Amino acid sequence: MSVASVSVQAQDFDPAAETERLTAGRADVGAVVTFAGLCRDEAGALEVLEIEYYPGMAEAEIGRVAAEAESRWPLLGLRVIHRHGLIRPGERIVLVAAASAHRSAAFEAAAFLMDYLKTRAPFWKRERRVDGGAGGWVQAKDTDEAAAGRW
Amino acid sequence: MSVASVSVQAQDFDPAAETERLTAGRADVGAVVTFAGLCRDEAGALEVLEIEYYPGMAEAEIGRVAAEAESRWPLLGLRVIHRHGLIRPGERIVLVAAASAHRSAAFEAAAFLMDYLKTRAPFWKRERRVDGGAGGWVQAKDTDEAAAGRW
Amino acid sequence: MKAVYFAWVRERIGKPEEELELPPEVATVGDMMAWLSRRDEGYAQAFDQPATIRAAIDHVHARHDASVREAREIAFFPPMTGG
Amino acid sequence: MKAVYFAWVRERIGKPEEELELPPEVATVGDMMAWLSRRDEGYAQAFDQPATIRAAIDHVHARHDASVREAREIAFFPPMTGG
Repeated sequence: MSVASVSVQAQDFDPAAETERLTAGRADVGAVVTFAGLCRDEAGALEVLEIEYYPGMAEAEIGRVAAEAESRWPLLGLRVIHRHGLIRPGERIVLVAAASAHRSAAFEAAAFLMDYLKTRAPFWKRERRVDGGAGGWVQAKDTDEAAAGRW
Repeated sequence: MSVASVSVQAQDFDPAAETERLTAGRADVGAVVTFAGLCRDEAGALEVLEIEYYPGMAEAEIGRVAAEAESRWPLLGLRVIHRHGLIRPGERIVLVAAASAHRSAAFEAAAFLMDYLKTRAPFWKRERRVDGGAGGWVQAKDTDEAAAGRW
Repeated sequence: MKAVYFAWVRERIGKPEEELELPPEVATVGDMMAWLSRRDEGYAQAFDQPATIRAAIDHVHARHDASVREAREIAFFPPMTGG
Repeated sequence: MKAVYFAWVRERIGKPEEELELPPEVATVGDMMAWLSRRDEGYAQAFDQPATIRAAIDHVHARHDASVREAREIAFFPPMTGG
């Protein structure tokens, strides 16, 4: 049975509550690794980030990546949340929390999830600049492809 | 200037508040990786874990490991907490939270810190068993030495 | 079948989705991009560097040589930038 | 100088710390372990597998060939199991 839970949503989330839920009422979890991805202000230049996504596929694709993580590492819990819509500097964009008996599984699964989210989950970021400049669509980075390639 | 903060303490801590503190009032952080190490109940066999430590050296050694992490990765914040004393199943033992602009630095620094804490920080765990059995001192694992050796 | 477009592919084409009847000679994702890019200037711009465009068939990533014959929904979009 | 002991090294020796006057022939951490293990059965047990014992001089990890001449505090303990 899958231990993964995936949400794609506009609203913010509470990383503490999400992480807590992975360990509540159990004592077989020895390690929880939580990744929070935040919106940077690009040295004051960014007004807001617009995140477009593919409804239906986004949830399905993250679910497939989560299932792959579960097949590779002995996870006791896995939570993934990705936001869409308007996100301001300092706000949270993405959460991955992985729970396992020993630390290496949680660390590796969380890093794997993030590398795969970056390159496989159908989300696209557009920047709106403080100076009114177009900013435009964020370009995909070769380093993200390389990071995903290592798994 | 160091961005690291290290505590060795008997009392519990609040991972959410500690993580929050790394990002409060700033928008240059793009990634926060938080590791929480918890006390497992060993399938119901463990009553309580006793953690002995070397006062003075524990803080100093974690500080040296934190400084090495800062020299290797461009960190914007780093928080390490290690508890000592009596810890019951399900309770938190250790926290490492690393903040950076991009995710790889935060992931790698947090994993590095944990591998080094395991093999270099002067703490010793002893198990007290539910059945009254000695349990005794936890043995160091070769896999932990190997994990530290990869850095 | 339904075609859906995202990000700057959507902007260049000028609509988020449409119903299409594919001619019999359009067998693959790659064929479909070539066929679409002959429709008008917007489509041509959207697909002017076909190698950069990603596709999905029924919510699953698909290579350019994947068959479109059984597809209910085909999506075209730039490389993803989530996470 | 002060010697401090932790975990089962402390238990076998039977005390957490003590003040010691090292004889001149004790130059290194390794010498000191050999010298201590001749004191009584508890010390002998604590150091019966010297290769497994870790040491620190003034709060810094020290190898067995490190000099103890300038040390103010020397610690002996089993491999660490924190984290």
